[in-house]
Amino acid sequence: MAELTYRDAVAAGIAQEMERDERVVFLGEDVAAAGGVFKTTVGLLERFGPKRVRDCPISEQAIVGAAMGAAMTGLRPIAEIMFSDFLAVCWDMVANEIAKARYMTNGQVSLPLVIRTANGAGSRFGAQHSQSVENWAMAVPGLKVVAPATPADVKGLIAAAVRDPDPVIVFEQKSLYSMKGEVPDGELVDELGKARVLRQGRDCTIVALALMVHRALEAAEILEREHGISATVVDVRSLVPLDARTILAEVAKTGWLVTVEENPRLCGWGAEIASIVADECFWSLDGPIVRITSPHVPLPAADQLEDATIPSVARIVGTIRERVD
Amino acid sequence: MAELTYRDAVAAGIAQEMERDERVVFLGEDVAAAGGVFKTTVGLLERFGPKRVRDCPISEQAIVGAAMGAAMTGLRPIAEIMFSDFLAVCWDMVANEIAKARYMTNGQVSLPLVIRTANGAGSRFGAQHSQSVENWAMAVPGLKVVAPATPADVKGLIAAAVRDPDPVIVFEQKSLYSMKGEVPDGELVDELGKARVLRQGRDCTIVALALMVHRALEAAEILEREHGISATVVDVRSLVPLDARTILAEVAKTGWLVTVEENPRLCGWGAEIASIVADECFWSLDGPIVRITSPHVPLPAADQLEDATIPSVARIVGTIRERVD
Amino acid sequence: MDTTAKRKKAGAAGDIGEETRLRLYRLQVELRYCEKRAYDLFLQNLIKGTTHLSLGQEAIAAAFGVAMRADDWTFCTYRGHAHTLARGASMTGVLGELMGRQCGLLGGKGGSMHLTSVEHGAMGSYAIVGAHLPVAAGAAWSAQYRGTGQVAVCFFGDGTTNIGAFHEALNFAAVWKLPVVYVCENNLYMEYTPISSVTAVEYPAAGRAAAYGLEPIIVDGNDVDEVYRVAQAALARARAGGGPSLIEAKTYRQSGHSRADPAKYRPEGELEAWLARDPIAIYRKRLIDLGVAARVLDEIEAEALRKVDEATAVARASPPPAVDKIEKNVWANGGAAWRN
Amino acid sequence: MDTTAKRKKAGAAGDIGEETRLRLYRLQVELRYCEKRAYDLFLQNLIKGTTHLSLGQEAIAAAFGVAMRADDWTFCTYRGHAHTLARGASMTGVLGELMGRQCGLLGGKGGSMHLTSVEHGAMGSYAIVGAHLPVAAGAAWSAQYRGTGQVAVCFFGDGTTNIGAFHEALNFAAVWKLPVVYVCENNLYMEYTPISSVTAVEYPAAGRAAAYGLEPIIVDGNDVDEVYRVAQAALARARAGGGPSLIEAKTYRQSGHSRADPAKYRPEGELEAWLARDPIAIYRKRLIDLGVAARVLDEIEAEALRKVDEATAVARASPPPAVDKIEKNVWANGGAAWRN
Ligand SMILES: Cc1ncc(C[n+]2csc(CCOP(=O)(O)OP(=O)(O)O)c2C)c(N)n1
Ligand SMILES: Cc1ncc(C[n+]2csc(CCOP(=O)(O)OP(=O)(O)O)c2C)c(N)n1
Ligand SMILES: [Mg+2]
Ligand SMILES: [Mg+2]
Repeated sequence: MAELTYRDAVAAGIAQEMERDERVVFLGEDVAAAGGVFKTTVGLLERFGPKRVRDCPISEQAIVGAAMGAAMTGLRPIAEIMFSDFLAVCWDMVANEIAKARYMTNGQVSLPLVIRTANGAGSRFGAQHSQSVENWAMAVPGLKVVAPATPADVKGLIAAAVRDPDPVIVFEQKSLYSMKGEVPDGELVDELGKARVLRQGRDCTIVALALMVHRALEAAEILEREHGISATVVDVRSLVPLDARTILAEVAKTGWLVTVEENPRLCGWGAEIASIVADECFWSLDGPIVRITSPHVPLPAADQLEDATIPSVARIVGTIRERVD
Repeated sequence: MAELTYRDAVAAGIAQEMERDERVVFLGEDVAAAGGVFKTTVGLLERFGPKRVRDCPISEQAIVGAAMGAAMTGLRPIAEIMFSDFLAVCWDMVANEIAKARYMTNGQVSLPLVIRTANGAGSRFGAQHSQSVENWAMAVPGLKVVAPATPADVKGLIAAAVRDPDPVIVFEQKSLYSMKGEVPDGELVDELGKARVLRQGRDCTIVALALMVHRALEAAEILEREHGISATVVDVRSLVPLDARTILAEVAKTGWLVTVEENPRLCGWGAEIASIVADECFWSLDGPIVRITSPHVPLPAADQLEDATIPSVARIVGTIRERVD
Repeated sequence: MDTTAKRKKAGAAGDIGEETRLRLYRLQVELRYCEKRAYDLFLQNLIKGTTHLSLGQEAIAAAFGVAMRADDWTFCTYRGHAHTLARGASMTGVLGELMGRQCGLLGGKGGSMHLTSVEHGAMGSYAIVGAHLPVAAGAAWSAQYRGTGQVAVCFFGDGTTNIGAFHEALNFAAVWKLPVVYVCENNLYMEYTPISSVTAVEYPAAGRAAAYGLEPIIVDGNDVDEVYRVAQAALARARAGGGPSLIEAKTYRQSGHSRADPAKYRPEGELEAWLARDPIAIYRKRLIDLGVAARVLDEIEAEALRKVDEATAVARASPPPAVDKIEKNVWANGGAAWRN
Repeated sequence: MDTTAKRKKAGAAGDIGEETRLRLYRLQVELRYCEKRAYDLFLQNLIKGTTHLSLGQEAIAAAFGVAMRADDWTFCTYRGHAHTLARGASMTGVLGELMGRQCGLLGGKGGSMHLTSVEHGAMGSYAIVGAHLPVAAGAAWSAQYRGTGQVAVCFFGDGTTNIGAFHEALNFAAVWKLPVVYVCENNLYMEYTPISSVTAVEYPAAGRAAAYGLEPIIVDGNDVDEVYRVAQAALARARAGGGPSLIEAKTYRQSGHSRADPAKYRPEGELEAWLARDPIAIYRKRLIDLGVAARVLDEIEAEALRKVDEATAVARASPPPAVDKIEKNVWANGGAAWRN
């Protein structure tokens, strides 16, 4: 076991797969010579050379489109979209082309490609560089979507994404890049579609993603210690495929569901999970489903405002105390 | 009262507003000389002239971006995006610029603009020309979103959208363009944010949008006549602002919620409404919340496949018979 | 036979041999007949969706179809029946797809705007304007990376030159010196709007070539020999590592934009003038001038018609796709499950 | 005083009068000092977000700021402090926004990348590359439609010329003959990547002008007089109905891309060579050569520093925005309600 930052674990995951498979190529803006604006790809150029690690013009449609064309003709590209907000400038390539090609061609076309992108708030960058848009991707049939919360998960899920025969978007949470954690030595390959139960409680089930997983865990400790409320915490990890079974089982045990989402409220992944639980787990529910999200506003830039916008530990604790009996 | 097609009601709504206010201008592809590919804008060029009704190159980013720039400097543009699927090629302009400008500038910038677009299935056009993507827009803070189901509604809601000081996306349902309906004579201006209860029942509340409203109504008739199940039908009409109060009140009366969505399942507007109901109306629910949606797949082209993909009257009837007691 | 001398002349009249010329003729005729059949089937309500015909533009698809190597790749648009067939995709598969039948190239899933036949290098028809230009660049990158000598050829219309993806793809391909040939079929119109009314330069593609460090190349798109020569040169250049080309082929869409369009916006006389320059009529005359016997060409036409008739019959007899196909092939595992 | 003769010479040395020249000097100095202050505040951890400084590029913002009419509009990027100040926006408002204070131009909502002051015609700073080019075209359309004679000026970087929105906006503006001036500040780099390594032409903007039927215009972006002349011509042309211009101003970013960037990727000697061509140093020398007394310039500098100091003090004293502002100003009614 080595201790790595989330940032270094990203590079380690990419390197592991490039080492293993010559078809894996990597492209993006400022990723090669500069090692990425978040320093998540430092060393890849030196290690794998300029044929496999390529700097691109500011042309997100070309980057993602080229990844698509390369994937359908035998390569396994990893494309970086610097900030997840910029998925909007290539959304047609992602949502209309990549997501649909296999289906429309009745399976003739395979797209084993990965789009990695830095998601979420916390850097005081304002509304166009801080969004959590994993639900944009989740809403489009044909895309697989993961959002790892730890260094080990980001390495393992990147590797799983590269090996997957379908297009996968990996949402790396910006606010976690400098987080440290244990990462097993040697080859690490995770599995898409598996949630993880991080903590078992009796009174409610908190379902969270990425940064919110850590806040949920902290909140659960406080709830237990200070308020005698015992909470299960589930890290969703993979939105598509979704490990609905694990979530339903954990909610059934506690009778309460609380989702914690960094994204603005409307049509977030929490809504989808809430609707699944309200259908399939209805008779086990002891009370209303509670969603804790950012308010439905663009994200403000100033530190105090940004901090007060996305769900804090205090807000999670407060909401659960108030809403869950 | 005159009987108009939905298609003609669109033109009537635009014309009413252009007549009233010189600042209203209209732009899009093939909209002027040709009257639009769906013939929704026939006659506007002749009536208002080439200065106000403008054909554009195939440049959706420029079209929507120009609408934004014009709106912030005193005009009230209406931009047409031919098929709602093409919102993907200008998604940055819509989701990152237009939606956020007022907020980011702390209210300095006003964007009184309308984007009209043809949404949904039924034309056998395949996966890139048939999507229902109103939930893409609903997920973005700063956009108002309506989806009218009748000729009168489309005229009145377009007028309301033009007069609204905020950006509004009007999702016109392609499959309804040739539908006829009564439209009141004279000026017609509807209100954003109002759902409409079309039918009162005792056993369950069906919440639907656009084409699905008509199918829900038909299903409700059959359920009543043939199966003794009495359903309320609510036409959501406006996703943002959302008339949550009406929906909650109607669900509280029947104790069951069924949403009917043409969109693929994940993160649809039905999920959001389900999550609101599962929170605020939980104690009035008599059973699980049921969502009837298209399966989470890109839309197939062949007629039999397309018809079997989006929710049919039979599927609504069958699902409600099976799920609602 | 006394035609031998004439035949030699046919071969010698240019760099294109007679055998190739007859292939070019046959292919054009097949494309034409198949498009006409699609139109008839639509009138008979056997095609339910839309169709975008290439009537009048066949020379371009045909010339590239003949010039390309079997393992090269084609990327085309919703107006892609001809380009797909020109690579050898089955006519039954094409007509079947248009009719939404099980035998369709895409099993009815894609429809007329998404024809694809990967086994023939027809890597998809793309219905959102401009999207396939970056994708073609990506395929070319893959060929370059693997050193296979394959070339990606990407067809699109004049209207497509005004969308952002065009610009990004051209710059990207030029900077990476990718083996891709971009072919703009300038048929004077986007859907119903004349391209000249929405474009800042006279030649929508060639007028932009310099912006990507490329030579402007303009070719008469109704002269299949000319297109063939230009295609050969561009393909050779790409294969030799010389990077991308951008070709503007001037042509005309003899029908409306799509099945719903009567094309009333065309100025009087325009259609007639272009019909007089119909690529197939021109070529038939040229071949005869070069000494090819009329009955040889008649026979080719008859064979093409038979082929279309046969394909129509097979496609019509094919059942509609089973509805259980709806939840198939979203993922590589054949299914559509998004949860457990 | 014996400087009168020299002064006349200063005015006569070109088409630019001394008063204007002193305005150009003053503005550049103010922009420079304010940017330097932003850097200092960042080092003191008083600026929490990011900053993208225009150090070395001030001549361009200053020249346009002086050349524009008060009711013209500016559209700029995340690297927009200078462009916003050059229109007259308050320095307190700018520094306050960078520090996330209540007195900020955007009340802390937008941050350094979105500076806007509508009352000064500074219509926004846009942080997604390319997005504001179509928006500027739209403002120009509004001016054209209403016949106001206003012009939209849109600043962006060399890297921006490779994104789709650039292409769409330029074509659109050219076809509609819109009164918009597009100004590409070619500072040689996108973030960290040299523009030459990702662009198919030598001049990222000027090399594309012909693709939109426009004249290529290249100007020394470090010579404020030159930029001022080019700006005047382009503004006059736009106002007279002559349509858009695309100007490429060659310049250099003396600092890193953003606060986090030490700019180690620059080849040795490059920075030094450009520092020797610093626009403010050059201009000071020129003004002195033209007979302006050094103490006049010293005084301008001292005043600029006082202004920056005062603005800093006021901004530092301003409280952080109240958290109840989070749910304000999503909508025109001042609120954020998405439901009843
Ligand atoms: C992004 C986008 N915008 C608009 C359309 C609608 N549309 C389909 S074809 C077409 C015209 C395309 O013109 P051109 O590129 O000249 O090709 P042609 O149809 O003439 O072959 C338009 C506007 C689309 N499919 N995609
Ligand atoms: C669509 C998009 N892609 C990438 C970025 C990240 N990014 C911010 S600034 C920048 C470089 C821009 O270069 P240039 O246009 O030359 O402007 P400069 O920063 O040099 O002023 C990049 C890639 C972005 N903001 N938007
Ligand atoms: Mg065309
Ligand atoms: Mg630059």
